[in-house]
Amino acid sequence: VDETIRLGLVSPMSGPNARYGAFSLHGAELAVKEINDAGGIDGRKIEIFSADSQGTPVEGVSATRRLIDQDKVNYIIGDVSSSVTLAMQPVAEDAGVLLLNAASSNPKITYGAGVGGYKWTFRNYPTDENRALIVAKYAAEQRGFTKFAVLSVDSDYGRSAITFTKKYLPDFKGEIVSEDYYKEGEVDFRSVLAKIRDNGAQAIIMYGLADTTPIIARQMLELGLAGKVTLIGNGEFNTEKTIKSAPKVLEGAVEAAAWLPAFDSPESKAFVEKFTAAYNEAPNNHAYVHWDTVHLLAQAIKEAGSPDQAKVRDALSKIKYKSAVGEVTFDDHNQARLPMILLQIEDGKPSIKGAYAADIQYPAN
Amino acid sequence: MSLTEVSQSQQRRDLRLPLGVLLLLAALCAPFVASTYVVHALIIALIFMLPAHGLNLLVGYTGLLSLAQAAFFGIGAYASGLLAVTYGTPFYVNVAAAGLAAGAIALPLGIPALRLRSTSFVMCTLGFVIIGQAIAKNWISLTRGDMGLSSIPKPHFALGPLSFTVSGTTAFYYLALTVGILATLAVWMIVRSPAGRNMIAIRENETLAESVGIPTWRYKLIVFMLSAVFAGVGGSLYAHYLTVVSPLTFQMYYSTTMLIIVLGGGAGTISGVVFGSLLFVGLTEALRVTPELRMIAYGLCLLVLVFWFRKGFAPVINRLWDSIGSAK
Amino acid sequence: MTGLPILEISNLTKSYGAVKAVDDVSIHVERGEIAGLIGPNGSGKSTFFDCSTGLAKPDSGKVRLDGQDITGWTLNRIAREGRMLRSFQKTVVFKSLDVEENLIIAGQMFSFPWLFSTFGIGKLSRSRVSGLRERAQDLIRMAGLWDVRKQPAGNLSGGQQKLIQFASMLMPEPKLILLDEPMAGINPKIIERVVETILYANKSLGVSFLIIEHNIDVVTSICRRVIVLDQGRKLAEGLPQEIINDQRVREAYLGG
Amino acid sequence: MADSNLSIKSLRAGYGSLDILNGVDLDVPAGQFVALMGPNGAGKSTLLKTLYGMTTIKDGSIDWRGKNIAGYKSRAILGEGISFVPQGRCNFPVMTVDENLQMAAYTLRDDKVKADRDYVYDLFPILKTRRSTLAGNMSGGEQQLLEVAMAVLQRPKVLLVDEPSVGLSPAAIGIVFDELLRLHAAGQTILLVEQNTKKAMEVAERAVILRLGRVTWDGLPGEISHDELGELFLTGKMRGETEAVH
Amino acid sequence: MFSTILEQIINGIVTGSVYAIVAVGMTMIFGVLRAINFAHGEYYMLGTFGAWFAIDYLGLSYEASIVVGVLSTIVIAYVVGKFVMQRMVGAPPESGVLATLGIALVLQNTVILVFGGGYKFFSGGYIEPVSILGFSLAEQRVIILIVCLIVFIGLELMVTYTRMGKSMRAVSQNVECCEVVGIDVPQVVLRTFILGAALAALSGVLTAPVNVSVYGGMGELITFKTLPIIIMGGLGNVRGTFFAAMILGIAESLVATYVGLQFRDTVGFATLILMLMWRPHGLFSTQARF
Ligand SMILES: Nc1ncnc2c1ncn2[C@@H]1O[C@H](COP(=O)(O)OP(=O)(O)OP(=O)(O)O)[C@@H](O)[C@H]1O
Ligand SMILES: Nc1ncnc2c1ncn2[C@@H]1O[C@H](COP(=O)(O)OP(=O)(O)OP(=O)(O)O)[C@@H](O)[C@H]1O
Ligand SMILES: CC(C)C[C@H](N)C(=O)O
Ligand SMILES: [Mg+2]
Ligand SMILES: [Mg+2]
Repeated sequence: VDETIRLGLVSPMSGPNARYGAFSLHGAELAVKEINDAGGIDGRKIEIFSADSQGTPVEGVSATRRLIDQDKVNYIIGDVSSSVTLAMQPVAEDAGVLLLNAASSNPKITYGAGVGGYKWTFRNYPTDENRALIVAKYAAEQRGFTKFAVLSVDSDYGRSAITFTKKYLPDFKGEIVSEDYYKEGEVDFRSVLAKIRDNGAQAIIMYGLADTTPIIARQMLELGLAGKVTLIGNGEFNTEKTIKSAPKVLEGAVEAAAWLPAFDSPESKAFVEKFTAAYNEAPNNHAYVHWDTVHLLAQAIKEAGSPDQAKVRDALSKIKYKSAVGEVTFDDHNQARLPMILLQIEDGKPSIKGAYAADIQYPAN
Repeated sequence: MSLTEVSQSQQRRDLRLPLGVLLLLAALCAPFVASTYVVHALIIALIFMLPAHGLNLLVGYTGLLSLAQAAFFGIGAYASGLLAVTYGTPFYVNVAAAGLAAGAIALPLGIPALRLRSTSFVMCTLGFVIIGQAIAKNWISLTRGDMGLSSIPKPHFALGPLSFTVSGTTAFYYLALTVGILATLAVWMIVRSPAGRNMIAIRENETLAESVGIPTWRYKLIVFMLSAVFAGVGGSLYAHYLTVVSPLTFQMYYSTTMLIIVLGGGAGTISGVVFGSLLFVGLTEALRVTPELRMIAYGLCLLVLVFWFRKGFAPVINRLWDSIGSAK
Repeated sequence: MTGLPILEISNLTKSYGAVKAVDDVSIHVERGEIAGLIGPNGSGKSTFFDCSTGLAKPDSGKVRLDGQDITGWTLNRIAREGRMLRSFQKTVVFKSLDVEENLIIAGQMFSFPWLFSTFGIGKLSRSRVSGLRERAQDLIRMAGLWDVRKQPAGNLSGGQQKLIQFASMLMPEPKLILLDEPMAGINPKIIERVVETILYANKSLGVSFLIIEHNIDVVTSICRRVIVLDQGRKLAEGLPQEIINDQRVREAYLGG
Repeated sequence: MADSNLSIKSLRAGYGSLDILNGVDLDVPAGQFVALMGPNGAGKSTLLKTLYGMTTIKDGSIDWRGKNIAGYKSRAILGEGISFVPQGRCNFPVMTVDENLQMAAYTLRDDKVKADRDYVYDLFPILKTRRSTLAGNMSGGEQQLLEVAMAVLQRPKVLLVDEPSVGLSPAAIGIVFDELLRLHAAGQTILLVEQNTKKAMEVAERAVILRLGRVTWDGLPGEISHDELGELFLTGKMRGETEAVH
Repeated sequence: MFSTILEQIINGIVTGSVYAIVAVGMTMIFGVLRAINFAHGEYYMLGTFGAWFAIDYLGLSYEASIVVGVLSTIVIAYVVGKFVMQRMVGAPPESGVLATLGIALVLQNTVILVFGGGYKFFSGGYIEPVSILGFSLAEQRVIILIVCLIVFIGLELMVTYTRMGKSMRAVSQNVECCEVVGIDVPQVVLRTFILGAALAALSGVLTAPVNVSVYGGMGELITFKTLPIIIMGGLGNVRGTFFAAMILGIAESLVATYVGLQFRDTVGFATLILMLMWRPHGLFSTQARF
């Protein structure tokens, strides 16, 4: 009998989001290696099967099917992009394969999971709602901002984060003065930044892509926004590379992330070290969440006492998993109760201001 | 002379008919022999075959190179997605509505676009896809923007007391196969008729076609709409199969895939489109090695196609088919 | 025959920028007539055709076909509803289709006049198509293209393509055919056949012709009446013999 | 002068795998004016195109001044002093007449070019009046004149002309043929393909009749009457009809 | 208000200049081949990668990296031109679409395969802001503007007066006739292609300092930006391309400011469609008779 545990990973290995795919795979592979080196789960080794979603739903579904039908995987982790995950859900459901999401933040995914419908979907990642709330709260209460300009990526992630920002901002007397979304790969932000310069916004709410942040920061510098307008939101503000691109602009930036390399816990530090040793580059958030999710799955299998999917599912819903950022449990929508980490750039270094979890208000069906 | 011709063709038909039946049987048996994954790939191939058929009428027969197919595909997908999600209309209503919506929208788009020639027309059609995506993203009250439409129900048929839901992969395969065969037959009937010949005339030389009395403008418009109908139906099936629709359905990548199916299969041939959709969807699946190598291989395939199979694979298939027919 | 001319064009004018290609020209073709249109190069003959058949839009002027005002009609409508066909000076054929298909296409809009009837399959439409095919084959024999009839028309020699164009005009039974230099590049023996065919179509089928031609022998032998254009204006009109003896025509056109 | 001549031996050529010329033998002494005639589809244009390197040559040789130029690229052949006026439209439609004439002398870079152009304008005054019209907007006949003029400007040693009279008015045909005669008088070798046999026989020194890709008659124009010529076209009939038997 | 608009127009002109330099190569290649080069943006990407490589791996200065970027692109363009583009002469437009899409896939993914899919950080260039007419602008943008003007004046002169320019126009109109008058068509195609690719690369290298990030997929985007431009400019028309690029740059800038950044990418095609309704043959084209 085949004793290995077959784990599928769906991620964007090609296309504009390929970078996320690479980090995800590396993170997951590192975890698998750690587990296998430690003797596996009750003696069973994990084997990982990677499939490319190209960041598009149809390819994501194809990839999922192939993992299920050809590679006969028992578990799937994926995808990064919410649109793809949403499309994968029914496929996993039909096949009765456990789908663990590690990086998509669109709330809809767990609105429709657990008691919401899809019994086989779990998410080990905080939602946009949570993120939007704590950023808005911090910006208003700690920094005293009231006028905000939106400049986010034009995707379900960027757009839904703003949707929730709008939901909570009135609670903090905040006001949005302009709203713009950029396409992946956009490089020219001068027009919008000039508008923001003139409309009196104190902060730019940016739920964006890591690679765009330096461009925007540079152009803010060019337009003389450094020190006048602050970046808040999410978009790898905290990495050395980003800060180096325009230190003056990023000073004071506020970010909420599921994880960041500077997070101060022994597990986290150890992960950063191992990852850097293995791949010669510092991990990012996506590497971490995939690494973490594999470990979470391993613990669930261990607690279930067998790789049987139904048992593992039950184990997951009852699990108390100690992650690098705190204890993880799942609610009845199979959504992990996870903290978001809030940080601010001070003196060119990220400084952590706290970790906040928030209960999700599920829409009444 | 005419006598020998007749007997020859009869001899041929005798051999090709059983083979055709065999192929059909193979298609019918596929879910029982092939893995679910292969069946899934076949479903995607069958779905993409619909817009490709439409595109073939446009590119292969009428000579209008268009990249708009993804736009109509997207319109079809959204039309049936919205109907299904908001009004819960039955599947066949959605499919019909998707086709009609795509066809109807093609009319106002086609009227200005078809006044353009060659490259301008191509770019204009590409514009439809890009603008379509922008609308899908930004008209949030209708389309829910990037969040997309999810939980589109599986096709459900209800005829009086009988009701049936197409839920599994196998069932959906038969549904797609049926639609695919019907569409292929429809295209076959169109291109064999005098209308098909008129379309070819327009492709060959529009002014000359005009001068022998072919209302080229009306033909082009109708074929444009027809191709949109095919794409719309394809989009509808796609939505019901994947159960989600997002603005990414409006993608230049889909338009080029459809174009590659048609040109690579053999523009102006039906067998080419059928074969092309199997090959080029199959190929992308088969090439799933490492993503970059796969794309490089795909690109090289395109170059091979251009240099060695300028007419696509259809001539090769037809020669094969003929040799089967004339073999004793 | 009624006295009404089959084609009557009055005061047609067309200019391109500063060039007055056609300048206030009035011409008519009588029912059952073969008329010739000659003139030096650039005198506006082809432009005149273009404007009469809807390919170009005249600046002013009226075109009446069989008593009906067809000014502003499109090329295809004039062909289909007006039953007036034209050939082009620059040879055009459906390049990748064979000779037979070329001719069938030329004929079929008349057998299948309505857009949707053209989707018809079934017996009636099949018999119509085979009727067309027979007719096409007769014309192919006439033009001496029998052996190349299955070749793509684009691969034929210049003269052969010209012949396809000519044969296409006779596929349907139009009322009137405008030919733009049908004999150019055709070998003298075949010219005889083309002439015979024109005369036959004219006599037995009652088709009227207006022919632009530089082969003056042909013009004088088949045309009942010849019209001469020069620099966009009508220079002369009359019997062929009168025309070739006209001093102005000799100077402008025949050279000497 | 006798050393420089064009000599074609058992030439087999065509398009792709299709042979149109089935063994053409033709010797053209320097300075001769040859009229090439034959039914439509006989292969006349194919022969000229082959001489100009635009078809696939299967067999045989084309000797030009002791060199076998079979298989040369068109440009190399032009460099050898052979020019070609193809059948059908061959100009640059969106360039003016003047620019077209400039392009014609593309390979020549001396100061005679300008003088030649003035000469051509004098020869065909209609081109002069149209010098800044786009070539593609001119009438068929005007374009034909332009193309002949373009060939004249190339100052070739051998001129291959394919049906220059097509679309020309009788007066213009007169001018074109007079120009060919003048070039001939100046020592140029001319290979003229014509369907206007009457005119061609008047000007040429020698008549060659091609049928089914072979030379079937070769002699002095005076040796054959028009009726005989027509008969020759027909007895051979057209390419199609002889083969239609089987 | 007025000064904001003026500032946006200046922004638009800078963006337009970047587009213009890329688009003009594309339009010239279209001129000689009658094929839309869907791979054109890839040469922009290659140039940028070449320069980035020169700076990050070879430790060269930005100026030297411009040379490296452009030269390495020329080498690649030579190979592509020799083996693919020359064979496209006289091919139907569909072949052009397929072949150039194929090349785009090959080039883009080879680069990703070699350098990875992630974004690279371009560190060279003159990014200090200067103040012009009271508006703050990176020096690099001023350089782009000046280079754009030089390129266009040069090309305009070349196309109208030089043999190369005339033969390019000739090839675009009638290939057979080029043979007849002795123009070396394959050579003209190759040279035009290399020139176009080199210009794209130059644009890429000049823009890299302000766009900061360098990644394999960047070419595709620029291809899509330039497609509407070359149509609006009247395919094959150098001067038209310049004006079309400026119009688009300014329109994008204004839309991004007053309508929303998310509509920016739609501007090109929307403007194109509107313009085509009004002038089906482009803004600056000449049309010959049937
Ligand atoms: N491009 C081509 N491809 C294939 N076959 C061709 C091509 N061009 C011509 N042919 C064939 O070659 C034969 C001879 O053509 P060619 O043009 O040489 O005739 P021609 O003698 O010049 O006739 P014409 O007097 O009508 O111009 C034609 O019958 C045609 O079938
Ligand atoms: N689109 C156009 N733009 C500019 N001038 C044009 C255009 N079309 C035609 N012309 C001019 O109009 C005049 C008449 O041309 P047309 O073709 O009618 O002459 P034609 O009598 O048919 O001559 P040919 O006997 O040479 O065919 C010519 O001088 C031509 O240059
Ligand atoms: C690329 C990431 C920023 C994606 C984001 N987490 C999402 O849900 O789509
Ligand atoms: Mg004319
Ligand atoms: Mg010929």
